[in-house]
Amino acid sequence: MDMIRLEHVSKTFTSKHGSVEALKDVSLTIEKGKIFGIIGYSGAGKSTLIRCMNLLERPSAGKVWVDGEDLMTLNAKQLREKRRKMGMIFQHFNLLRQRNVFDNVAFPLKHEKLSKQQVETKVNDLLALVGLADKKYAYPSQLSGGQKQRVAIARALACDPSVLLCDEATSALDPQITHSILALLKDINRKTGITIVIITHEMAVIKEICDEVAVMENGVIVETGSIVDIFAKPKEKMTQDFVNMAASVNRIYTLIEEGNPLTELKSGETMAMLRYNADNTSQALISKISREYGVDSNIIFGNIEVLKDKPIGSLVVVFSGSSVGITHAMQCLHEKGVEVEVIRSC
Amino acid sequence: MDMIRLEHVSKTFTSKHGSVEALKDVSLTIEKGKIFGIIGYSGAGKSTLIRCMNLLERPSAGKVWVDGEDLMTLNAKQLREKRRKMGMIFQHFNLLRQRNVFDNVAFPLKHEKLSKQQVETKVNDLLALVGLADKKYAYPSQLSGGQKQRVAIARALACDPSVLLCDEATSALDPQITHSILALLKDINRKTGITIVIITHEMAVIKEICDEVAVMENGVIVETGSIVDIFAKPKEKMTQDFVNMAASVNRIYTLIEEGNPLTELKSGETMAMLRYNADNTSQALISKISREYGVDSNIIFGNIEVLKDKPIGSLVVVFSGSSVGITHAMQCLHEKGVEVEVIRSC
Amino acid sequence: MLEQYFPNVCQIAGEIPTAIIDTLKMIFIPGVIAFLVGLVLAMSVVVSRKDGIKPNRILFNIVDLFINLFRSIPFVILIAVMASPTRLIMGTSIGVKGAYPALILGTIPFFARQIESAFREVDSGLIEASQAMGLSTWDIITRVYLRESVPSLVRAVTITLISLVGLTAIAGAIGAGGLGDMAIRYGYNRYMDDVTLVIVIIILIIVSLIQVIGDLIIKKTTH
Amino acid sequence: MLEQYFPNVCQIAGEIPTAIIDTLKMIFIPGVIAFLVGLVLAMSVVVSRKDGIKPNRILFNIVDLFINLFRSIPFVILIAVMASPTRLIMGTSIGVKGAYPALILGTIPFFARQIESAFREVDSGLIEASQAMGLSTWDIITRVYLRESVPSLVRAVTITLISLVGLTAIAGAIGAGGLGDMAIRYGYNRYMDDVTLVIVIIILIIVSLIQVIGDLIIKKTTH
Amino acid sequence: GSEEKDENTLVVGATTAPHAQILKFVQDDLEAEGIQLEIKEFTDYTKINAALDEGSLDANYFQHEVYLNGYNEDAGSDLVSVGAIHYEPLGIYAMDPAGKTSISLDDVNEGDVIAVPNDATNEARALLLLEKYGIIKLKEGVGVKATKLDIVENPKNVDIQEIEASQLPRQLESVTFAVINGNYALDADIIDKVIVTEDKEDEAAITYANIVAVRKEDKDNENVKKLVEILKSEKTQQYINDTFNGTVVPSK
Ligand SMILES: Nc1ncnc2c1ncn2[C@@H]1O[C@H](COP(=O)(O)OP(=O)(O)OP(=O)(O)O)[C@@H](O)[C@H]1O
Ligand SMILES: Nc1ncnc2c1ncn2[C@@H]1O[C@H](COP(=O)(O)OP(=O)(O)OP(=O)(O)O)[C@@H](O)[C@H]1O
Ligand SMILES: [Mg+2]
Ligand SMILES: [Mg+2]
Repeated sequence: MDMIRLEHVSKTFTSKHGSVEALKDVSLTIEKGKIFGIIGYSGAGKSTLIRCMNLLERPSAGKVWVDGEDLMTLNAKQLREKRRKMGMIFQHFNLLRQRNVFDNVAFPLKHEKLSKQQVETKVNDLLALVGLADKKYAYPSQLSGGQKQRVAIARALACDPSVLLCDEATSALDPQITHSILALLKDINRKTGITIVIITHEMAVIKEICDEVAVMENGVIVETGSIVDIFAKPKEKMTQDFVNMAASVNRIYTLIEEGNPLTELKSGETMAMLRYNADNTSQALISKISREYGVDSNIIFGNIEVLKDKPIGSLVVVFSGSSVGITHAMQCLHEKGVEVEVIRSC
Repeated sequence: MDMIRLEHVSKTFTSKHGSVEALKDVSLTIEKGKIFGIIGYSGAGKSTLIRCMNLLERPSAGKVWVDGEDLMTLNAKQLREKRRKMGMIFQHFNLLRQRNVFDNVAFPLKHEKLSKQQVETKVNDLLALVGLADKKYAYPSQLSGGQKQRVAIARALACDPSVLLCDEATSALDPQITHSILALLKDINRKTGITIVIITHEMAVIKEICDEVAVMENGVIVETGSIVDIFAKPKEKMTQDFVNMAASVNRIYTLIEEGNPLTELKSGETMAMLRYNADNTSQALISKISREYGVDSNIIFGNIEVLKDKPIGSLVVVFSGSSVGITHAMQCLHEKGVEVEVIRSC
Repeated sequence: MLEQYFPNVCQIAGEIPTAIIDTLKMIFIPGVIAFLVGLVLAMSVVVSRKDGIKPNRILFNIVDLFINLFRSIPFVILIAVMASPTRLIMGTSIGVKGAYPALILGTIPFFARQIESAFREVDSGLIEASQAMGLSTWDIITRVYLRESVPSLVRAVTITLISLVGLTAIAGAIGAGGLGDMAIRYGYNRYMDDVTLVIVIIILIIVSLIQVIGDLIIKKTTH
Repeated sequence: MLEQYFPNVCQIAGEIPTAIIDTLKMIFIPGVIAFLVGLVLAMSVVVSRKDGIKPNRILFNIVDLFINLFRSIPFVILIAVMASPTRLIMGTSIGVKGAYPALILGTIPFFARQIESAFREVDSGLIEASQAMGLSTWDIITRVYLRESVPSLVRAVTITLISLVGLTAIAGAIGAGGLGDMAIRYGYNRYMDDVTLVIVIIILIIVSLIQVIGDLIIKKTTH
Repeated sequence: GSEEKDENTLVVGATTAPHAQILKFVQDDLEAEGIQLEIKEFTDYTKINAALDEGSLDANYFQHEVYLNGYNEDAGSDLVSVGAIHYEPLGIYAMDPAGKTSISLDDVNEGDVIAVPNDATNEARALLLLEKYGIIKLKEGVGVKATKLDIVENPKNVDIQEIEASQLPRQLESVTFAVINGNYALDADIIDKVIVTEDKEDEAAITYANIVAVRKEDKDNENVKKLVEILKSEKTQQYINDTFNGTVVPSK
């Protein structure tokens, strides 16, 4: 079932210096219970898009359906009730400065008809979840950036929403906290079937948690698909760039340019980039070519990750062996579905 | 030569609910021309530490030397002049809301005695560098988070500082912009010998640009060293956790827990984590054990990166072959300096 | 010595305590009422303005006009115009009691504008977050605008109460007494400079106390 | 018809243009001067306060006391007290000219507090960033505090100018003329209600104009 | 100062009613004599003497001699009277005077509120008027310096409320009796609510006669003399009587 559906949504901001088309005829469907990522360069329109999902930004044109209801047709009260079930985490925290951490998290619970005791328990649990139990009585001004973001996350989860919209929720967090929060979100997603929409520029976040991804550029969704599709078989140039950049395998070109000793090849060696995608059955290919063609593969750069249940990624290897062996080895790899790109040979 | 030297710096914040020791007797030396990273969990005291470097936060105790001068002994005017040569980028941008992008970047140039034309050229160049040439007349409220951060970066670079302090300068940026900004910083560093201090929680940033890293925890620097040391041979438990978390190899444990089909072994297979560190000469070890012991290594998870000129990282592989072969292979790897940790075997 | 330098003060010293009490009454009673009404007006303006959480052109224009209207009527005229309604409500139109309605009406618009300023200081991101949480307009008013602007509200109260001190002096025209009136009657009309001096010092003390207490509350409530 | 409903207005209509001009003079001339002085005072307070960019307990306390002192003196008394110095400076202590010094002195403290509030709205992060850039105190004042608070400053000016309208009415006591004074002399003292009405409407128009222009500038200058 | 002004211009300060009105009446006659009369109206008379003293005015016409003397004494100035023009009898007014033409202790109830003007001379005058009708008794010999504090006997415990003179007619409804200046009563159209006024032959009529005052050196100024002459003329007296309905009475 669809949880969120945008139909031909456009949004134009007008200012003195002309207008900005932040969204251009965007259509998008997010299924219930999915964790949906949105990536794209800065200024692509990601924040605007997610803000349209709870009508914080009213689209200039188009429709926004959430859980079967057309938000644009709801009256104020209905929209409020809808929003109460849609948690949101902002890029800039937006905490209440005059309330302490506890009260910030308890803030949206007012309409939940909970006893004081229940609120207490709930908030304490949430604070424990985000690792802030000891900052219960601190005020936002006394918190570090990451701590503030965690309070915002706890607050967004307080009402047990059925949709969670996260605008760079983990940008200000260190990897450990990021990991634990993602694990938490995933856990909640699995237990309650909550639909999560995540804007991020951290590929690690996308890989770790998302089911599907939309790639945005200049107010347009250029590509959508499962993460395996996006990472393994990016169709659009922009997606490819993005994925490569994130995987940091492209750094090999920088290293070569910089003349890093590691990139210097001995005679007869070939440096190649091997791209594994979801279609290659997991095989011990390097071992295989070693035995069959007597080719040694020295991995100097690697990025293989498990997306869903497939290892996907790239390796930069230096092959050494007989020139015929290397040619055959590459041939063999290619046949097995591994994309092989010769970077340089000597 | 030392550019920045902190000696026994402590900083305590006192509030109604007790006091927080944000820094506890921290000593640190950053050499001229180095790019120095600071990592650590949220709330560790990173921001406080960097803010002590230009006395935005006056240490409760200790000394701060910058370029041979004890900042604490400078008078207001001297401190101002010092600060003009120390650019700073803040976690929260801190842009001037009533000025447009151009004027924000031109803002610190007032004391540089440049002609209007020179200012124009300089600012335009900086805006081009950070990819915001087209937003010259926009006001901060019209910019996306990443765009704001880029303006802040351009502003910090405007005065050709000899030290650049960056507090999560790239947190709000997508990988491409992050990469181009890091390339830019690196380039400036190389050309002008600027000393850069970077707080980040993105390991990719550290790996890509830093020479040295300090790891902070609870107001204390628990470990400092070159990035190769920190990533390849992390001494402290916390550093190890951090590095592992960042490398995301630890995800293998999550996958196992989740029962990912990829982690299911066939009889006779062994899953192991291989950790390469800087001391292993780059060798085609997988190819070697394949030929010598007939052991197939299927890489299901991998993270190998080039730090300085050494490939460093971890691979999770599934060995298959004779049980004796596997044992010998692991022995061999161990002898070559690769840390081998058996995750499970069947 | 006191008699030498402050001959007139000694003569009228007996009136000072009553005058102080009257002044305090005329500051705080109208102050509280004007605050409440001003709060409601300020709310209406902030909420109904074009970029507010519930834009309403008509309501905005009416309240805005009302505030401007009463702000532009000189207080002396207000006192006169209010005579009959005051008599109706308070039973008398003179003395401290008779001064209340005019003081209230004279303070409301000023208070409303001050409170409006305080509300405008609330971060718009916060309002947005509250809307995203599905808070009703009323909730946003009470739980966000009101709560978040407490320090600024206190500042508004301080400024307004101090302005009220000035109005009480004018209210002396209808026998409302108080310090300002004493200063005018004795110090100014009868050229008793020592009385003016002493009374101004007393007023200064009251004003400073209001300020100090206000600052203290601001400090306590700012996080 | 006009004669029927506004008999008195017709009688005194000739005085209205002068009264309007006098009122405008008494609003804008003291307004500008009080703004400048208030700006300096507000700056001193903001800069020298405990958490300011250049804490200075003594300066802060002196300026703060000065502002409170003059804020607490009822305007009528201020006019009286100012008579001799006014004569010295302006050559006369009556009429529009004679009203200026008291109007200025009566407006400065209010203005200063309003401007102070405006400055406090400037994000502290911005001040910090400026300090990190090595800006001098003076630079921070002019290039950050002043520039960044322009919309709030305009709001402060609007509020203060409107308050000045009220003071000009009181200044009628020294023959300063103006609309408020006319309203008192004819409308109030002589029970010409139609005059009061017409004059209040004129005042309202002036107040609304100030407000509208202020809002327009605020809109233009807010980014 | 007056020296830079036109020789034939006379700047006279006055309160609106009735002084400015009377001055306006004589403006044409003065013009016929070649004198430009410039009238400066004040709502509050406390500043007019100062204005005269400092030279902003050439003469003023708003006060009685007692007030002038009090001012000279307090301010150390040297202003002199050049002629008494009229007097404005204070009267005791009530919302429902029921045709009374006299008032005594019997007409006053325990705790009645009596409003009096709150400025020094008018208050003293009002208190003296109340004393005359036996409602209160003042300290021996305080005369025109009397204040509320000088009341030594108050048999009916009346509550004396000091209110600004111009406010009195409006507040009449809130009090039992009010002592009101004739001119304000006239403006407010409450002449019919009067019970008693200061007597024409009373000493007050002389003491509190409104005068034209000038700086001492201008005492013999021809223009001033002309002004006084015209103000005291038959024609002007007739005008005053016709216009002010007994609340303003020409002086002898
Ligand atoms: N209120 C506004 N007024 C004018 N332009 C705006 C406004 N909000 C956003 N924009 C513009 O719309 C475009 C999309 O902005 P948006 O915030 O959605 O980007 P984003 O993808 O979230 O970027 P980031 O990753 O940097 O946060 C940008 O070019 C931005 O300048
Ligand atoms: N002004 C302050 N008052 C009280 N406590 C503070 C203040 N500033 C920082 N702290 C506390 O000091 C500690 C260190 O804060 P700091 O901002 O240096 O952390 P950080 O390492 O930068 O974290 P993050 O990665 O989340 O930005 C935190 O526990 C924080 O709560
Ligand atoms: Mg965004
Ligand atoms: Mg920080």
